[in-house]
Amino acid sequence: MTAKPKIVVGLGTCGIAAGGREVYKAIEKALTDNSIDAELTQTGCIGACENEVLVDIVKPGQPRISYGKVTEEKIGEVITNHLLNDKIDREFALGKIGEGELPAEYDDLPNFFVDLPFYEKQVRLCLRNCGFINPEVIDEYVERDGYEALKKVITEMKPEEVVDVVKKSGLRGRGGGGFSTGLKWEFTMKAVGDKKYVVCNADEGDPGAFMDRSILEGDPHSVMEGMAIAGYAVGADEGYVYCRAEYPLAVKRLKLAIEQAKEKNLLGENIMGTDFSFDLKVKEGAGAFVCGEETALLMSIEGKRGMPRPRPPFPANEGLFAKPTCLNNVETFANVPVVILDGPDKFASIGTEGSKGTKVFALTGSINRTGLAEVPMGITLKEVVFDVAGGIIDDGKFKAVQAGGPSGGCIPEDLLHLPIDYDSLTGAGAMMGSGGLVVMGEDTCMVDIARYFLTFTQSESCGKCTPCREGTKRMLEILQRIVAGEGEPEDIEKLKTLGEAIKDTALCGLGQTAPNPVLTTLRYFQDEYEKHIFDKRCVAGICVDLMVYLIDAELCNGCGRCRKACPVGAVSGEKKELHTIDTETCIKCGVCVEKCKQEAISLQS
Amino acid sequence: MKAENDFNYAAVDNIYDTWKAQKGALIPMLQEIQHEFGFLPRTALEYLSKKLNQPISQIYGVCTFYSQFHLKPRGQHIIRVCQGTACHVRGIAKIATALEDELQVPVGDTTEDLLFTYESVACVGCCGLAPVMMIDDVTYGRLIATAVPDILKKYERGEDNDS
Amino acid sequence: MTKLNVTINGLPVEAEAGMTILEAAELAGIDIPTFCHDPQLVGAGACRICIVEVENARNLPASCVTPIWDGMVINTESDRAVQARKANLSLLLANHPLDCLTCEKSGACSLQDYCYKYGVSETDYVGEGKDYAVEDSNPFYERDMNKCILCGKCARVCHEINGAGAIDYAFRGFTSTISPAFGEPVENSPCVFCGMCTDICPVGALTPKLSKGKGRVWEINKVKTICPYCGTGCAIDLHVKGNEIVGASGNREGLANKGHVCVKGHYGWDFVHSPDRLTKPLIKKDGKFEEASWDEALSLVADKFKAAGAEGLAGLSSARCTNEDNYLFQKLLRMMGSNSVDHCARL
Amino acid sequence: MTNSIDEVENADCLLISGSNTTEAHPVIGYRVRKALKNGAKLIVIEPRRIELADYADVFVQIKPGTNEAIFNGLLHVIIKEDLYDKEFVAERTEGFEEVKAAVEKYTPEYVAEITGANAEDIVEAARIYAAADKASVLYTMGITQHSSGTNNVLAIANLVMATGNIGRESTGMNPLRGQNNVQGACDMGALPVVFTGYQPVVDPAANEKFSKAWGVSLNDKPGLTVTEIFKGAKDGTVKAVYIMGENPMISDADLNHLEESLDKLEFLVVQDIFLTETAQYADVVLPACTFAEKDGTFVNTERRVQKVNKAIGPIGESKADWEIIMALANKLGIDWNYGSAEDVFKEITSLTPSYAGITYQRLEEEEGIQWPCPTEDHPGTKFLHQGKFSRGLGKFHPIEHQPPAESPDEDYPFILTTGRNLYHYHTASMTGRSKGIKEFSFEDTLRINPEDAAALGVADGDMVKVASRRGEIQVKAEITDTVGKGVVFMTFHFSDSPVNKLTNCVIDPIAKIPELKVSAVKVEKVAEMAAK
Repeated sequence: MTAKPKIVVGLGTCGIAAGGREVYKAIEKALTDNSIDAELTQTGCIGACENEVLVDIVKPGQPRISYGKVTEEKIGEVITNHLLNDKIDREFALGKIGEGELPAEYDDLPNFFVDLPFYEKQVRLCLRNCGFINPEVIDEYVERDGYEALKKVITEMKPEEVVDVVKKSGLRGRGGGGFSTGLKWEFTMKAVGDKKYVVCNADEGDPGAFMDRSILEGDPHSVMEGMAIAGYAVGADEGYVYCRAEYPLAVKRLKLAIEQAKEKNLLGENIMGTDFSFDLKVKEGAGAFVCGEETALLMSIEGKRGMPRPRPPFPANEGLFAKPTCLNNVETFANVPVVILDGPDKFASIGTEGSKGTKVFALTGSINRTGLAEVPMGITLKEVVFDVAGGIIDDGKFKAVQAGGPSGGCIPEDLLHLPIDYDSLTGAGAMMGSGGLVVMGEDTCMVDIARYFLTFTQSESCGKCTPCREGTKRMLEILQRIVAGEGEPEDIEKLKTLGEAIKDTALCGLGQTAPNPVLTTLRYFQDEYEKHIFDKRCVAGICVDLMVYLIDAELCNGCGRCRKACPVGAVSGEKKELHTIDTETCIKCGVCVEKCKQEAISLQS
Repeated sequence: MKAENDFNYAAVDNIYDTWKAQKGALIPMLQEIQHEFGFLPRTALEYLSKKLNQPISQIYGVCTFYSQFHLKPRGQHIIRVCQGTACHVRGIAKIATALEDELQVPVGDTTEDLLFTYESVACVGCCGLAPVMMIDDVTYGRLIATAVPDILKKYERGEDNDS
Repeated sequence: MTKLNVTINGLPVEAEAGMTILEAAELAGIDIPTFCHDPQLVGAGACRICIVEVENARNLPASCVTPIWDGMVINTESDRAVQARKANLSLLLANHPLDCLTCEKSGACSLQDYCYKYGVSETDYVGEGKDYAVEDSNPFYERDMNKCILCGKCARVCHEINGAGAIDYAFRGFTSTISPAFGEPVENSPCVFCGMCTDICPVGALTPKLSKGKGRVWEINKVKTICPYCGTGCAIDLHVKGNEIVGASGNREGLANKGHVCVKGHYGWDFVHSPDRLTKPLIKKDGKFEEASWDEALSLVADKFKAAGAEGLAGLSSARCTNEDNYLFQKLLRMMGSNSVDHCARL
Repeated sequence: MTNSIDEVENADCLLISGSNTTEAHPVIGYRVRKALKNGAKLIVIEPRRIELADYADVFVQIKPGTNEAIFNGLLHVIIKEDLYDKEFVAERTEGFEEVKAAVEKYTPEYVAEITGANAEDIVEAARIYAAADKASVLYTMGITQHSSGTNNVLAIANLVMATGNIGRESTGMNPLRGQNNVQGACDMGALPVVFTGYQPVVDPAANEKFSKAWGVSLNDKPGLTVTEIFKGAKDGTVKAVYIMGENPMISDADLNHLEESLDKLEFLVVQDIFLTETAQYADVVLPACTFAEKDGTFVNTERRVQKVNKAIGPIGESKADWEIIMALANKLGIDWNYGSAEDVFKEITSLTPSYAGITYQRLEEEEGIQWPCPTEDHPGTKFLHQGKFSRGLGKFHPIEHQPPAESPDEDYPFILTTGRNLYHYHTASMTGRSKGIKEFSFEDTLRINPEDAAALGVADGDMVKVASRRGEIQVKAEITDTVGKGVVFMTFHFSDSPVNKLTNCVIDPIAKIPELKVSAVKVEKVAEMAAK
């Protein structure tokens, strides 16, 4: 059979949002219209979000060419040029991947993973298949050594040996606290129970984190294989993936993947003819961030309110339905086949003393290159922010990076030299968390950011324990007062006292870390709080209540548009003469600014 | 009593039967009930409580815990009335009264025909157009109370797509 | 039982493996405040008032749900623990009506007691508070959810002990409350009014109506006795002020019931003070009862009994009366020559 | 009870029959639900779909008055399927073969025909019960208040012994006593045939012991039972009756018949806390103290003797019952001199071997003691029949099903069965005077199946007339599928709808219990105006 050219469209949630489905249809049309015989398929997210929609074209014997930012209108032309005329459209081409011959004129095309600055420092273990395989076709996973690790484990290794390998690799949980995965497995293995479970935490709820979604959408089998290996190691025959309901595509692909794996006897009864059986179910969340906390997650699978329960007993001893349960997150499980196939030593050679392997980060905020990046542990924050993410947009000045989502903290410029590992981030008051990195420039108000994250955690508090239920509410009320210009001198002290008390006494991880965004901004940016409270000023120009609208006397031509537009009658002035805004009456809605053709009105702190 | 008899118990039976073998499957059952009815009808929950032998208080606790679940039907169109300062100053109260007169439901409720859910919102950010309300994604600004019935009629006639 | 050695507030304590810090402290006679803990209920670790400082622990664990380990060094009243405890008290106080002057629970309220102990006289954190209507539509107890501190014991006792499961947590986060389904009043729920929730409530959120305004805690003397209703034999405490019963509650020492009660034992004591009580002997004269002296009444009875003779005399003793009453009853009849003694055991 | 209340929650199978546990014994009901949470299997055999039926693994809904048949049926299946405990039967019992022969004909199909239950349910229930390691039967008046009450109990005993489900922790046969001190009243010899501790009056040794202790020569012939007493009153052989703390005018069967008896009596003295329906008939009424005003002891259903403590002084001139009896004794020329309830108790323990080791001090310290407690160093007895029955070998009794005295017919087409509700107690003389309870539960209803109601044209809340061959009453109808077709239910708490005007006073020949649980009645709707 002569190989056909292959066209791969990135259809993760991000690709779809960027118009991937339309692009896909346009390609179908172009192929039909031009009678081109090519295989059209889809893949998950490769991580380069800013370049969506991504389309890769593989012509037999040639390297894979990746096109970015393609549009519905232009893609037809790109395809026909490439496939019929061997012409690569340089406007869209990002780079080449893999071996093969190209016409000499394209020798200068960058090598995607090597030359593109976004990928240069990345090491792709978890994301090894994302963006390459069609997640809806199991064979594509199998072709890339899929289920080889499981095969090795169940045919050649004893459960204890599997646990030892994972322990030796130094793999730590990628979801939050960073507990040793091998130890967790060992505890579950040793726990006594007539029934055991493996549970995958796919309740990725942090605003700004989407790596788990990308893995589930782009490479569901890697997670399932990791879970089955865990099942064999700990003695479980049943597993659950708890996926948030807001990830419908991930749920769909997981369910499909489970079905396909069962058909191939890679899951289910007597896997690959061995004595090992492992069944997998998907449970959809119902909209509660706290269910990302492991005990709350278990409660939710049990059909209860997702209210965390005290630990100990830890899930390894008493987890789902009070049975020993091995619970890890998506990224952790996705690492497992790599650890098994490459061996623990190779895995452990990546990273630092205490943090092995890689970590996937979701890069967002005021940076040039947003997206998913998998970097080796130990790389510095500075490298991630400036080398991988390309620094602040519009050559702006870096102010802070928020690491670890609502549970994490803001890290200032003078700590950018910190290596990315569990302990350094925790030491700085932030945490690895799920791996969200929000980069902020000078125009970000740190008080406002703290308020933003606390608004989130406060609204997601389950209400069980006093400090989280009552405390986050009071902290939020104080922050709301401060950004509204009603802050009082003792507020800073109150925030610190409350923050420490919540951190010290809350029942679960969500509560204990909820004050982090406030405590870290207080630690590194207390002066901004003080300016809000004492000077009633927001230097970043974000907190509207602390600003006034002023009309520039030089620019105002007295046209009266602002006066007419003002909904509260705060603007006065005779026609053709300078207008003024009564700041007492003004509600700062900003309509006047929109209306002013002279650009004479602006917000001043 | 009649309404009770008309209730589609069979739908709940089916959902229950699909999931009963799986331990702790309350949440998927609720998800499917909501999918079936568009919300979680009290009758369905009480019926399910009996089938599961699980206290209704517990089921209610679960329903009110997860933001995905709605205990009241949601309208086909969501009306949001702006409560911002500008709208307040410009007389949103009259608009609200006009809406309540037309819809015959208080804020937070849904009309009996399930066409509208009537909510209020802190500020939609169109102060220059105050007073403002939104229906689904469409913003109606510089509203006068007398215009309200006509706007709603458009939706009642199903002519909202062209707005 | 494996013995573990721990140190609590500098004191060496030998405790059993599997015990919580709270239990070990109890052994040592060290009091740790709690709201949500109850030895009969599954541990919740919700109120976080029982937090203590443990050497080398990252945060302050809740003593009620944290098991001890050998060599554990615990300080229940360290500065850090006390500060955190005060912060949590202050937070609860910020969302709790301060109507202690008229509150039924005053004097027996744990929130009041701990605020007193830790000198928390007012809250540092003013803000939005609860705003629920007080529910008093049932005749047995009042529910004022504004006073609720969400320890959850009422819901747990309802599910775990009673089994009715009439109430549970509803909503989430700051808007959480304890409620019957659909926010209905309790009489429209499976509530069977055992009132164990009112016994277990640490604050004034759940208060028995019959006792309302009848006496302050410190004026009340609790007398342990046995419930006069069915054959379970529940130990109950009668709450006595002067010569009046003003309330009742389950007594946990009772081995038959361990403090559990039902609606009759809990709220059925006030017949004692019914105006219908017989207070004087009555003799029927011309078909109408007239009050008489004991001497007169008993003389008449004695005469009639003698006249009836052993064969003509019979007695119905009582399954409600004490052993002592029953014993003397049958003894009297038998001494009069009649074995015709029975009671309604069969009914 | 052969076992303790505490043991209920550790049983792995509970068979509940003739007991609406969650309403009549709520606190024991909590333990049942705890047992279910702990994973116990539940079999409910009841004419009504009681609350616990919803939690049952098998709910066998039977016609009232068919209990022996169902238990024979269970035993039939157990023997047929070879599920019985051969070792236990061989070592600890006698008479098995006769019972085996007797239950031969009680096939599931035959039993289904008699009881109206499903044959499959009978088989399922039998298997569950037989498979359990620790099975406990809980029952109350639904088993005993029948003309065949004794046989019902024996049929259960056959089942229990055949499966070896007795004499161990959480394993046994547990009648739940209905009144606070019904156990104590029996223990104290408030029965026509026994002195305290079940020492027969006809036993010469016992008679001599008590004669000596009390200083008189005692009658050694059995006395009359309550039903016989009223019969005697009616025919004039009983002349004076002393009633202490009982209200038979509400609780007894066939009240019209009873009224006649009381009217005929020469002299009636009633000693009570209220002027009860019965006290209305008295010649002399003596005011007694309530439980709150006196010291003494109660014995609960698990044979636990517990201390009752005086909380308040007597109301008015009322006196503790024992004080009244003592005063009367002294009027009769018997010189009694008890200084306290404790003095009386000391005399009781000195004459009652099963109480011999009990003292007030121990009761206070040990939270009650379960008899038998023969010596002061004996801890009391948690469960009975360990290793050995009181008579030695457990005796099987072949039992034949005997239909109730009254069966529904054309004139009286419904079976009326009675019971309690959660809120009231017995004749409601106490609960009916409790503010909260009275406000919450103030009237009775006739529970009737929707199909029956429809046939009668009765709507929920309609006033109906319920009549038996003995009398008639009016009550509101409550339409519910918790009762089967052809069965109606009422409680006996309410004096304005005194259901015992309808019940049948035919008694069980051995236990002399009236058949309160089965009477034939007719139901008709009362015309609107007449209802008011």
